[in-house]
Amino acid sequence: MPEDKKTPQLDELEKGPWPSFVTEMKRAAEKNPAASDLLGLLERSYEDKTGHWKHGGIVGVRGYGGGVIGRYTDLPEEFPNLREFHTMRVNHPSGWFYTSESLREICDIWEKHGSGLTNFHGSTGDIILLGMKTEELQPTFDELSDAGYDLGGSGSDLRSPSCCVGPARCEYACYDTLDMCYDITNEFQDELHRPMWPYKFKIKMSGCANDCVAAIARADCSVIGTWRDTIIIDQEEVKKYAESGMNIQRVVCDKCPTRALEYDAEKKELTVIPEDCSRCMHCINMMPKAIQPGKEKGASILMGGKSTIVKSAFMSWVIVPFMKMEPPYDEFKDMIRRIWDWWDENGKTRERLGELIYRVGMTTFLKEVGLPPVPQMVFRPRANPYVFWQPEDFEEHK
Amino acid sequence: MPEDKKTPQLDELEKGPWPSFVTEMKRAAEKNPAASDLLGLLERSYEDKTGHWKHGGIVGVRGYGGGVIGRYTDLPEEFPNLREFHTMRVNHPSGWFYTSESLREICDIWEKHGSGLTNFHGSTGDIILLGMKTEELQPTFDELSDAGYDLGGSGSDLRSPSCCVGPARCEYACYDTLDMCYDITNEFQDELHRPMWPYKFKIKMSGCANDCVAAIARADCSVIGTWRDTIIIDQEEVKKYAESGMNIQRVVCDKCPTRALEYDAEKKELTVIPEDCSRCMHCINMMPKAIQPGKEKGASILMGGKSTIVKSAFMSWVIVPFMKMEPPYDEFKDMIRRIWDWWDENGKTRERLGELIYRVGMTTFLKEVGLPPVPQMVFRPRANPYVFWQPEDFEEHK
Amino acid sequence: MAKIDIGPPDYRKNLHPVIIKNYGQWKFHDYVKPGVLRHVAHSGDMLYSIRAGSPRLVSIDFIRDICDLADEYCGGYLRFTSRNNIEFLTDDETKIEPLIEACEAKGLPVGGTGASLSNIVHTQGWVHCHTPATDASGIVKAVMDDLFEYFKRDDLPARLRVALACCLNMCGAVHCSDIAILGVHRTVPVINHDIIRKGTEIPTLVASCPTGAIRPDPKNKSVVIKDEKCMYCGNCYTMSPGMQIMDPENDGIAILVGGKVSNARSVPMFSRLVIPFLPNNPPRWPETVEAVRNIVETWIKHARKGERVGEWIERIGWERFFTLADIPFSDKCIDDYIFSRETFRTTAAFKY
Amino acid sequence: MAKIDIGPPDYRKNLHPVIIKNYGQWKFHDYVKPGVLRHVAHSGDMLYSIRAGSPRLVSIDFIRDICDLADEYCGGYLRFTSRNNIEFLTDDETKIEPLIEACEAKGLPVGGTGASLSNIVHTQGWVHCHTPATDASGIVKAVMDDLFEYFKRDDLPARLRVALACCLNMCGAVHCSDIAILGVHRTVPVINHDIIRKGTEIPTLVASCPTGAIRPDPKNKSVVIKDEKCMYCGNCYTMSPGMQIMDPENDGIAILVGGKVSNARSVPMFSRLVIPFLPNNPPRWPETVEAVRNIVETWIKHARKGERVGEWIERIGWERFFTLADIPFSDKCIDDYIFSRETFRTTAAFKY
Ligand code: SRM
Ligand code: SRM
Ligand code: SRM
Ligand code: SRM
Ligand code: SF4
Ligand code: SF4
Ligand code: SF4
Ligand code: SF4
Ligand code: SF4
Ligand code: SF4
Ligand code: SF4
Ligand code: SF4
Repeated sequence: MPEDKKTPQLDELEKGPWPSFVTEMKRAAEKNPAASDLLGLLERSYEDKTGHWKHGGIVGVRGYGGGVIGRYTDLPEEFPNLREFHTMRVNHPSGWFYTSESLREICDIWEKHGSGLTNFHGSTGDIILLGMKTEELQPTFDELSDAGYDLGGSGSDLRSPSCCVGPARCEYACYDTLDMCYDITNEFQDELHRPMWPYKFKIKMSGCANDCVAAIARADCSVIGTWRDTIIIDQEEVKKYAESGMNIQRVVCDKCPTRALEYDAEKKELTVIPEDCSRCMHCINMMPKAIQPGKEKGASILMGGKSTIVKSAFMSWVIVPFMKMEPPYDEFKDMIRRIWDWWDENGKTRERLGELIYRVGMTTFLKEVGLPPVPQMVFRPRANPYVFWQPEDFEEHK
Repeated sequence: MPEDKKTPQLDELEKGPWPSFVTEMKRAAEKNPAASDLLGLLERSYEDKTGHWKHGGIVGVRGYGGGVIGRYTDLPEEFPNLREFHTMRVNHPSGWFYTSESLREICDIWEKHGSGLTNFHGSTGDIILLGMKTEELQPTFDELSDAGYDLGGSGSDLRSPSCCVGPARCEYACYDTLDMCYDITNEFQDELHRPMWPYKFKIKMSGCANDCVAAIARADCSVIGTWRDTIIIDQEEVKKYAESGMNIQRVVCDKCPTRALEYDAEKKELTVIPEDCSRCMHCINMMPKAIQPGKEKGASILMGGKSTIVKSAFMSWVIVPFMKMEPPYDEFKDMIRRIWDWWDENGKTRERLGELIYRVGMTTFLKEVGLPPVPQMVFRPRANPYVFWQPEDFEEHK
Repeated sequence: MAKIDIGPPDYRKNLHPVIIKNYGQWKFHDYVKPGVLRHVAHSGDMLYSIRAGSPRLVSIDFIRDICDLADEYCGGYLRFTSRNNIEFLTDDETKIEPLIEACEAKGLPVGGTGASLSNIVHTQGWVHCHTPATDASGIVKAVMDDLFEYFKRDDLPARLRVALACCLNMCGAVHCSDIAILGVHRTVPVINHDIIRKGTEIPTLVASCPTGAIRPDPKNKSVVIKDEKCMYCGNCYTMSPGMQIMDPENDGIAILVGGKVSNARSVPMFSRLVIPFLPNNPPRWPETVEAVRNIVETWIKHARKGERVGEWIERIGWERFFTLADIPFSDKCIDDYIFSRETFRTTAAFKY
Repeated sequence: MAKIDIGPPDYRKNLHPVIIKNYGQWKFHDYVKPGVLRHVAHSGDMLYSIRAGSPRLVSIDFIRDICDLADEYCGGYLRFTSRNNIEFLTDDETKIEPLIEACEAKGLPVGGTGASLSNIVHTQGWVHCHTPATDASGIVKAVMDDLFEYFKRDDLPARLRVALACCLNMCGAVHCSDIAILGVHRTVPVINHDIIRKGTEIPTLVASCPTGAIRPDPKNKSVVIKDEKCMYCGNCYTMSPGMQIMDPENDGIAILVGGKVSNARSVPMFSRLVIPFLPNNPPRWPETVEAVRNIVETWIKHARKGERVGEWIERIGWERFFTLADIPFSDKCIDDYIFSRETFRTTAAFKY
């Protein structure tokens, strides 16, 4: 950006208590001409009320089909340093845990090759290296690879799986989200790096039903920790909560969605009706010292989540109510491979898994991928009688 | 039916405490050969596990396009008296009120011309005269007409409107269902008798939200009595209920869907939060002596109800939250005419109103029939951002 | 020539004098006993309604019988309800017991009021329709015989509304019933090309198929069906007799539960498919009778006072319903039609 | 040549020693103060997490700054959250206050835990994407500045999750947020036939339109749009640069509310459209800031303790929400897409 160019609108956004991305852009602009041009281009967008980026082209690094988002400005004359301004998606470590050392390594590489601007993190979970020339792609990758980093996904492939902080810090984790995320990401490197499917596919892992990575909304496959038996109540701790002034009836029991909890205010005792509890996490959230998940832990697998394009936003729905979730995660891997194969065979271009299942019907899906139908898959049965009968159904009845 | 023909399966159905239709068929069979054949044909169906009626043909009476269901057996050789066995739909009086005299008149006519079998009533509400020859149609109609009866609907026309017992007997009625039913049926004689629309259209009127004619499920237009102000609570009567041992908190307040009721057990006083009440009728049902509908009475108009063919069963949904419902019902008549015109113009063959609105969108419907959008029309707003903008929307914003 | 378009008879001429006097002036009602309602007017007048069951498919002799009863005990005033029961109307309390006796003597059970099982709304079946997958009156008789006590009692958890329709056209409007008995076809229509060539509008026929299973076959001047797309709704048969849908071997009954129409407490709800198929077993359809009884008894055992079948199930969850009622869950219960998505369980919170 | 497919770095190498020691052995957590979590292990060990807000779009200098902080107070250990906050991790209680001071000194606000407003999940906007209807970072900055106090307080009725996406692709996954700020186009794409002829697969383009508004135009080797069927989703533009969807005049923002993803108490819910359009007014988008604040304040005023925005609205009813929040109801809020039917109010019970 020419030295004298002013950014009065953006300057406005340096004011106020929330940390400013404009300040960050200016810091980068000091060292990097592309970042400097970006400031100017964004100011222009604020004037024009429109974006100034062209539809991306296909750029990448050797051996990979994705991981880079190509980007070119539509004002290359004015902002020559943005002629090429691609983004690289770098796969993050499970749970977004870093040491300062590891972060500095990335910064150093990025200082050398790119704009110096980043997103920590992208919405799918990757480290986003924002803005570089085509010629810098391969060298950047090479150095990242040497430093132990690899690319995330883009295009019609698996996207970087992500997971909640899980057992690293959270007492609620019902399986090792970090390990599973690491394990399956390594297992599915080919799927992650070489687009081959009808469309993108996302996997997110939450250690419990609080779903701190929003898996149910944001992933085609949502792995949500749970247990098969009953919550464990520590009556001593219940008493302490009661004595500390908590209105257990109102705060805990009355908000239990299944009314599975009974509180004896006199005895200060809390009991659960095991078959009524839907494992929603509410009571545990309210009294983490007194209530714990059951002992037989694992996860529910839900599928189909995605945002609004094309057939509306879908949330994932129950596909397997309970699965043990332990290394080497073979049951999960087998299942997801079966499902991918089926999707790959039946899906139209740019049809997400959820949309395909909706289009052909859950029953067909279950049959073809070999999963048993259970009532947990639906809130309620069908309200129409439009049943498809199969030849084998008639044999049964004979 | 040949004298010696046995009906062992049907005979089984003469046993047991519930009154038997077989007994009724036999009573008719004694006097009428077609009824006798019907016994035999039905026994045959019980043996074969299938119906023995052919697809109906078009038969009718002069001046009418509907009101008769043509019917012919597929076993005319064996059951010659069922060669023609048509049904006539006779429009019932509002609320299905009769005197023995009026009923006897129908019986006498029917004894002369038909099988002597009837349904009191058909599922839409008509008196069903079940089974007659083609040649008897006109004479039957003529005599019915002389006796003050007219035909109901069939085919793509208005069907006989029906209504609950309403003010004739029920303290809950928020408008005069019987009068309205009578009035609009007379108003829309042409629509009722001469099919001219894409498909059938049903109107049902319930005096309150208990909906004793199942209008919301069974009618394209469901008129459901309600009030605009607040329920009226008689505290003296509340006390009496309390003293009689009713657990008002549990039975009434805890089941109020909006938790709009507060009960003071000490004072035995019940109060309502007016803006929270959704006028569901529950508390009134529980304490008819103590609670009454408000004073500003009328009806909610809901539309779109129908059973499962083609696009699934629909329940009617709110189109007009509140309309005064008084003779001559002009507002209602104007509106329904506008809606019929729109449906007639836009509906495909055999497309019910609800299906058409679903297909083209509520917004389009509202705009084209001139009804204002209000949040009462929906449980909740759209979850997708797929809004259609209109030229006039842009002018507004300028 | 007879007059046309005279409209229905004027209901006002059929109203009991005490109704005319107190029209719109009723204060409250209560239950004298099962089958007997008392409505009290602001004037202090009272009206008694004695409700009796009817098979609906009745002879004129039956109608004359009830006219006799109405004449003898009610000054000739009576009505039918929206569920095809008969209601005798009188303002004379002393007539109640004699009338009940006379009804029962004629085989007319008195009951069906309040929290009871009322009459089963139903349809034509093999008696008069061309498309039934099952009979109507016969099953109703069998089920009502079996559940008879619940017509006479009014201490169920809530009212119990059973309906039957003999095919997917659902003339019994079973789609919002506590328990729905529905005749279902299960095989692809058998095409009679001659009939189609004779009188069928092919575009309309093609358009009638909800799933687009029917394709025109111009060469043959007829149509073809894509078997795997057909879900046997029979709508094409309604359009053309050339699409025979009835199949004695494979037709039968599906059971749906949990519907309601009143707005009291909870919003109206659709009935939902829990048993996809039971065979046609005339004359008494024992499998169907047993299935209905099982659901009713499970409900009575587990529901709280005031809970309709659907309200009870929504409280405990459908997954629990299948367990409690000991009904095996079938993939057929999972929706795969237009609005299926809304039925999928998009939460990790559920019961086992 | 560099190795490929090595996978992400091993997270275990980045874990704080106290985490390694107590991995999977945490007993409970509590809140030291807004922005500071304490996790207590069965061993008795403790881990403190100090959460600081980040603009997400940051320079490497920023990353180095926080590395310095981590080095000084936390032995170099830190992480990012699923909502792009920074968490400094230490087992040394005495470091908390100095760290907070150092953060604030650098302009990093500490907060966002418990019943607070956390960071706004967002997207690229005009900074890097080709299809935005609005900017991302700028609006986030404006809204967070305005609602700043709620990031620092944790006494809201419940947690408050705001998200922004700059177009209908919804990379910010706003569809299940308490409050969603969504960039929306409102005019039909402008077709550039040359571009389409050059590089677009026409059948794929035609298929991409959710409403079937695009028809092939074989003569022209391009496509035509049926204007009245287009609802401006921009999906065709994603498929082809020849379908320009950006329109500086008419692009802007829609507000959706009431979504959530956790399964606690209530099932996950979609956000729903309550304000169909607000103009793009950089640099501070005052209309949007005001609309969000209004919704937040109405919620704080009326919700019960523990109620997320959607739970509160579902309890009072959406019709009441429009009244309480003083938002005019627009026909644009009424669904007319595939699953619209489920949103229609099929009951006579509603509030005014
Ligand atoms: C006579 C009849 C109206 C008519 O014009 O024919 C009628 C009459 C009354 N209904 Fe009804 N209802 C009648 C069909 C219905 C229907 C329609 C149906 O069943 O197909 C419904 C909707 C059922 C549903 O939700 O599926 C219906 C739902 C109610 C309700 C709400 C029930 C509930 O869900 O809680 C009440 C309120 C109550 O029970 O206190 C009610 C109340 C009443 C009251 C108490 C009203 C009154 O004060 O007079 C009447 C006595 C009812 C009784 O049987 O105890 N009526 N009532 C109908 C009798 C049918 C029958 O023979 O059994
Ligand atoms: C007689 C009656 C059943 C009964 O036993 O009571 C009846 C009988 C028939 N109905 Fe019906 N419907 C009857 C009430 C209903 C109802 C209930 C209601 O009106 O409350 C419904 C469900 C509500 C609705 O309208 O959606 C109903 C939904 C249908 C349908 C499906 C319509 C749809 O849009 O889903 C058809 C098919 C058609 O119209 O082509 C149908 C068609 C038929 C036909 C005409 C068969 C046909 O496909 O041509 C039946 C003639 C039977 C016969 O030979 O006697 N009937 N039909 C009812 C009319 C009696 C009367 O006038 O009082
Ligand atoms: C750090 C983080 C996980 C991570 O791997 O990064 C996390 C961490 C915790 N979450 Fe979470 N949640 C995190 C994102 C989420 C999300 C996802 C999101 O916001 O996009 C959700 C779902 C939100 C939703 O429903 O829309 C989420 C829903 C919960 C809930 C259930 C909230 C509710 O609806 O009641 C709890 C339980 C609670 O609050 O007691 C919870 C509880 C917790 C606990 C208390 C768990 C524990 O014992 O450690 C953690 C401290 C939270 C706090 O902020 O007070 N966490 N949590 C995420 C912090 C994001 C941030 O910077 O603000
Ligand atoms: C960078 C990122 C936004 C961000 O600022 O963080 C992003 C940016 C883009 N997304 Fe996204 N998406 C990003 C996360 C998401 C998410 C959120 C998630 O993964 O949790 C979603 C919603 C969830 C989902 O997958 O449904 C998302 C749904 C889409 C869609 C719509 C997909 C759909 O099926 O509805 C598109 C359109 C497409 O794929 O053609 C899209 C397309 C795009 C493209 C590639 C634009 C395009 O049409 O080609 C954007 C490139 C912007 C640029 O130039 O930098 N992006 N995108 C996120 C990826 C960073 C990362 O790898 O960590
Ligand atoms: S999803 Fe559960 S296990 Fe994971 S961080 Fe959140 S609360 Fe903990
Ligand atoms: S986990 Fe949820 S459903 Fe189970 S007892 Fe606790 S609050 Fe109730
Ligand atoms: S709908 Fe209401 S007014 Fe009509 S009979 Fe039933 S309870 Fe009475
Ligand atoms: S009518 Fe219904 S919503 Fe209103 S106060 Fe009574 S029970 Fe509550
Ligand atoms: S439900 Fe079907 S078979 Fe029964 S009467 Fe109606 S159209 Fe005929
Ligand atoms: S029975 Fe129904 S689904 Fe099958 S071909 Fe006929 S109309 Fe189509
Ligand atoms: S939401 Fe749309 S405009 Fe924003 S980054 Fe994603 S694809 Fe680009
Ligand atoms: S913007 Fe969306 S609706 Fe409009 S033509 Fe393009 S794809 Fe179709």
